[in-house]
Amino acid sequence: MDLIVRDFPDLLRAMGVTLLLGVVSFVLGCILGALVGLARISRFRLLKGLAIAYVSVFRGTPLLIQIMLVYYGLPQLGILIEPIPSAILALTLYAAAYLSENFRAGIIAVDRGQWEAAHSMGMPYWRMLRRIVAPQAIRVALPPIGSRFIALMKDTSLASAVTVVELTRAAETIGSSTFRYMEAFLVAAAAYWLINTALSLGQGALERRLGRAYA
Amino acid sequence: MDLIVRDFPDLLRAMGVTLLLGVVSFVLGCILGALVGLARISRFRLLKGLAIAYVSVFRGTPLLIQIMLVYYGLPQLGILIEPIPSAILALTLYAAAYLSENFRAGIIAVDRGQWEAAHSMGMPYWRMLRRIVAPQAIRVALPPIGSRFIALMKDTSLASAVTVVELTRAAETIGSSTFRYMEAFLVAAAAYWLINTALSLGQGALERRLGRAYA
Amino acid sequence: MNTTDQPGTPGRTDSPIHIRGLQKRFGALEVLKGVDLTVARGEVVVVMGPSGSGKTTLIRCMNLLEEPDAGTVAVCGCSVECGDRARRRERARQVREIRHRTAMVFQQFNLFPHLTALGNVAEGPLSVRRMPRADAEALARRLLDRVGLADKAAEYPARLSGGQKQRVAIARALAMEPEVVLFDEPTSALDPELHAEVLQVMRELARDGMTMVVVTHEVEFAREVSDRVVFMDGGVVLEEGPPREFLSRPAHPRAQAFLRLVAHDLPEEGADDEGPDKPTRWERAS
Amino acid sequence: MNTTDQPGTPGRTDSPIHIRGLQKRFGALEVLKGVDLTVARGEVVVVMGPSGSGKTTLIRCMNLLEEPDAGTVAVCGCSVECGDRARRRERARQVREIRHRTAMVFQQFNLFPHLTALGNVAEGPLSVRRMPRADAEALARRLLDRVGLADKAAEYPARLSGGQKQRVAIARALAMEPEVVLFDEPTSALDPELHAEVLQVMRELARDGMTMVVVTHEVEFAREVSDRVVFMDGGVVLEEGPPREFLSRPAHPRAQAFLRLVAHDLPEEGADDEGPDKPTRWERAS
Amino acid sequence: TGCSAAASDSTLDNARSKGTLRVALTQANPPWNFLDGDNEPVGYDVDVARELAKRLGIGKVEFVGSDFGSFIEGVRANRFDIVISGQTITAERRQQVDFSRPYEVNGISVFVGTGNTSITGLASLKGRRIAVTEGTTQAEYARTKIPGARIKTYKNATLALTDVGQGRADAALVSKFQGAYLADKNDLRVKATGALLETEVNGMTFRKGQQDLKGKVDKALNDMIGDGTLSAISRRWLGGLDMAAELRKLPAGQAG
Ligand SMILES: Nc1ncnc2c1ncn2[C@@H]1O[C@H](COP(=O)(O)OP(=O)(O)OP(=O)(O)O)[C@@H](O)[C@H]1O
Ligand SMILES: Nc1ncnc2c1ncn2[C@@H]1O[C@H](COP(=O)(O)OP(=O)(O)OP(=O)(O)O)[C@@H](O)[C@H]1O
Ligand SMILES: [Mg+2]
Ligand SMILES: [Mg+2]
Repeated sequence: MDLIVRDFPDLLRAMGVTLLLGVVSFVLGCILGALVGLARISRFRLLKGLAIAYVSVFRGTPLLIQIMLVYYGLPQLGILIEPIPSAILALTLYAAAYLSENFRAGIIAVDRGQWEAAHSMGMPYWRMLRRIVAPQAIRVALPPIGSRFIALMKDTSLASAVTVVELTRAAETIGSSTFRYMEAFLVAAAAYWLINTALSLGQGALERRLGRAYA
Repeated sequence: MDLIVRDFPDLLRAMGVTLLLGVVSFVLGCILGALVGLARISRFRLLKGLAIAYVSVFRGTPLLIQIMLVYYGLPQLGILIEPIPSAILALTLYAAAYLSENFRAGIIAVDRGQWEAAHSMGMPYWRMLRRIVAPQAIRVALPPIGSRFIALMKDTSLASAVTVVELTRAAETIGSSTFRYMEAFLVAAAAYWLINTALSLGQGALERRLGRAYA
Repeated sequence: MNTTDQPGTPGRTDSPIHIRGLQKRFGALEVLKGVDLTVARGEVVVVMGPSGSGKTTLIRCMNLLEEPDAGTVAVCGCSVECGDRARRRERARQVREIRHRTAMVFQQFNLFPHLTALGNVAEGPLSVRRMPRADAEALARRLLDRVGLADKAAEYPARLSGGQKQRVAIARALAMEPEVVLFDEPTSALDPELHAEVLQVMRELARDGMTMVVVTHEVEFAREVSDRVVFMDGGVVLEEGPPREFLSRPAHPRAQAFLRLVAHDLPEEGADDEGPDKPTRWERAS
Repeated sequence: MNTTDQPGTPGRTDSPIHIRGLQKRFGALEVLKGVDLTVARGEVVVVMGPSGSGKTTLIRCMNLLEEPDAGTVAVCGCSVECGDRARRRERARQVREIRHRTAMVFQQFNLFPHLTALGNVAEGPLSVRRMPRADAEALARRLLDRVGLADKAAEYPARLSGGQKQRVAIARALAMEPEVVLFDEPTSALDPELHAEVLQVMRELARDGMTMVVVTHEVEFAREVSDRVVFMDGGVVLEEGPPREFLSRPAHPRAQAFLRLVAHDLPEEGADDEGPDKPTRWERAS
Repeated sequence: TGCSAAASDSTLDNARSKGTLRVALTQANPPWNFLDGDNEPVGYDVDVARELAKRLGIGKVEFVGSDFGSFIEGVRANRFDIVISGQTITAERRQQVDFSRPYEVNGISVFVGTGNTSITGLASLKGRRIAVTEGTTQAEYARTKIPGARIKTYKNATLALTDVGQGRADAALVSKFQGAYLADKNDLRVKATGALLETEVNGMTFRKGQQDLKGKVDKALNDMIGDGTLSAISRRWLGGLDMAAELRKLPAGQAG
């Protein structure tokens, strides 16, 4: 384990990168996912069709390909993106496809009477979404969104394919320079596990908090 | 697109590998997952605890690390596994952790009266599981299991990290030798999308078939 | 609030609700087949009729929760010509105006479950009328007091009884300071012992001069509080008149049959008959 | 089937069911407080009693779906000393033996929804008795014919009425060729108009000499078909006797009160009273 | 700052004004370039890079860890200024990027497990499992020159040689120096066999059209060859080899 002590600062830095990737893509993915989810239930055929296609494509193809497409493929079109932004872009697009379905399910679960009560007050559409529909939808959508956050945290490991030195890449580098892959990967795995267990606990607490009004 | 024509045989072979990885790990993952799911609802504390720990660890850490741990880490313990078996092993362990939760939910959803009716006949435990509980549990578990199969099909792309030449690795190779990443990855993505769309359709048909008795 | 200074439709005078030739269909089903109805300022109109006769649809057309197919709906000075798809912008503005000037109380309350009683009542002032929070909450407290629920301000709807919920819903409606309040069977989702507290609040509201359209089968309420009873059947207004006259001597045979059912059951267990199975009974009787 | 040639418990003779000092608790709740009951071969015993008196628990102890805490349960020649945790192996063998020789019919039918009527009836012979498929299906067809459902062999439970479901469940029980059939309120989940068809099948079974223990409140059935009525209350057998005597002149006041409720309602709308709200009524009455 | 819209289009000017030269390398190809015990990049390429920066008048070198799969796109995308990681000069790559004059020559050896006697050279590689580093010229070489090769690609040579040592690949195509260094240092059970497959001439790469940079780099390299600096560096890392001498032996066409 002296290996770990020596490489601790590197691992810590890499863990920072992992958290950065996960948190930033999750936040952006939630925003994009909410928009796609709304488009998915929109009355406008075109918007709805686009949302369906988006979800089908981004959920139907591997994240690894999406990441590499962004990093290696886009420069062919003259779009050059740094490794970390590339990874964040791909992770965001991928997560948003899943999150949009969670948001959609949450919104659909809100009773029609809630929309009608808000409408009958003359509340504008966006304000109604924000103040009436969203708080109720989020409660239903929270468990699957939490699972997605955890999945996303693990998905950040694929950023290693485009030279981002996050936890997995760091473990790989340490492993291949010391020939102690086992220890290096186990330490990285433990770090992910801790992050995800903490997220699970946080999610549970949040669910209880949001459920308070309904007790 | 001449690129595609030239490399078509390679891509086809790679697609075969992808399908092989996905199908074999899915089948093995279902078997292991069912066992873990049963352990999870067992009365034996130890068995139950082990199942919970298994699920937590394999769901809480990235598949990429698990694959690399098997391929690069296990030789340190004298366990040397070829790339494709390594990938299948890791994919199976990973998928089983998720599938066990689906099976468990399916089993729990079977009415207690069904167990009692079978018990009252004096049906042995395993025969009851197979003939009475499983057919009903599977119906409930099918939608999430189908989603997991699709996720697994995409997860096979990570086998590229341990030198398996499946679709993603093939696309990367073609891309890096021709500098036409865009086309190569798009073709691979399309192949995954087709596989997954076919799986989705098959799942829908199967769900309808299993639902027949309940119509 | 009383800024009805827009160029009025001819012959409309000052009536806050003025409906002419209203038609509405759902697919093949013609639900409203040309309804005319005018409600004067301060008037309380009770709408009765068998299930499926279109009562709910009619009052939902008044604040355009349903989009009518044809006819004119003029509410609080805003006149909407229906079935005319052009001028979306203008139409949307008018619909918003109408909804600001009316308020609706629903059978299922439709309180916002994530907000406290106070939050529910303050929501309209805050997010539609854009009042400062302090003012909105002061208003909400006054209104909760008015419906007798000052002490429940901090409760979430899940912890209120049905009657308390409906009273909060009425307070929420009043918080919009509407010219008209529309009620759709406000007591029929309630256990019988809770009807009285809601009807009492409505009675006080009527006494204060509020213009009200109330779909209900509460015969006592209609008799004592309303100025006029409108009887609907099959998508038209079949008969209307002062409550005492209509309730004791309805002219139309179908109204007679309907009243026999509703009024007869009232003394012993009428409450039960406001439940969801009443319509079936009527259907059987007709 | 009648191989009761095991070394019998002293004093047990040939009675297929012989229970002594049966006790069962769920946590703090003592449900059975020492029940003795012997059922002779070919006898039909009806068990009655208010809700919560332990009837269901009693018959579930007979085939060890519930594990009793103390007492002796000797069923079809297998004797189980309860409360004795040792010798798991031996115990498991005995429990299996008892379950092979008895069959149970449940209030909620508990048909296997993924199997046709034929599949349901054939399941026991196939997977417990390990009959060849052809024989199992021939047997199943004969039994479906016996309960009047020969034409429904290929239907799934979802497409059968409640009465048909329960008749399939009885056929399924008979397919195990049991020495005893245990019924737990076999008609009380059914609409009243469907009771008769199930009771008719049970009547024929009794006539054919089957040993039966039936938890039911069907007073007519008890009077006409049963050999003995057992009245339970508070976890003990309070009274038992021939049906005609017990049903017309119960000795114990609680049995009198219970019968007033059950039997009284029978002529007019007794059916309704077999519904789930009956127990509550009894509780109120007692 | 996703897209790299620098103030000037001149890589050299930008590097000089920032005082930093961004150098990409694998950091996993000893002895050319790798991480030492303190996780600092070291090796032949690293020393050359530092010397080069000094001669270009740039105070600091920022080493960027990347891999062969990413070098070309990375330098085109201006993710770094220059790749100094033993890239072989090929016509295909020349279409994408510009090369400096050669600064190292390398020989590709076939490495096999220590117990392996059946593989003796190119001819006996037919149909075998060949380990290569992804994106290198050896990968392309194996694909085109070895019939029926089952190519296995790795992120770096260490991983490739390890697998050969463990028997999960039959042979690896790796730089002679690198293979020898790794085998020795890590007790990998591999050995070089047969003749050198080919001699590779390696250069540094940078974005196309950077004439000022190319001129300054080439001049600096020529100076380093002339004044013995390069020889000193190579002796230190490559077991006493004089790289300047090797470079002088190149035929005129390849000398750049
Ligand atoms: N959104 C809708 N889509 C289709 N049909 C509808 C819709 N809303 C109402 N209907 C139908 O229109 C008819 C009139 O409905 P409405 O709710 O106005 O009746 P009502 O008089 O309020 O009856 P009740 O006393 O049962 O509330 C009914 O047959 C109803 O099924
Ligand atoms: N598995 C269990 N866990 C805890 N309590 C139980 C359980 N099963 C039964 N009980 C309790 O034991 C008591 C007796 O139950 P039982 O079902 O035997 O009554 P019963 O006479 O069949 O009543 P009913 O006429 O309502 O079916 C009841 O209070 C019941 O709530
Ligand atoms: Mg209505
Ligand atoms: Mg019971």
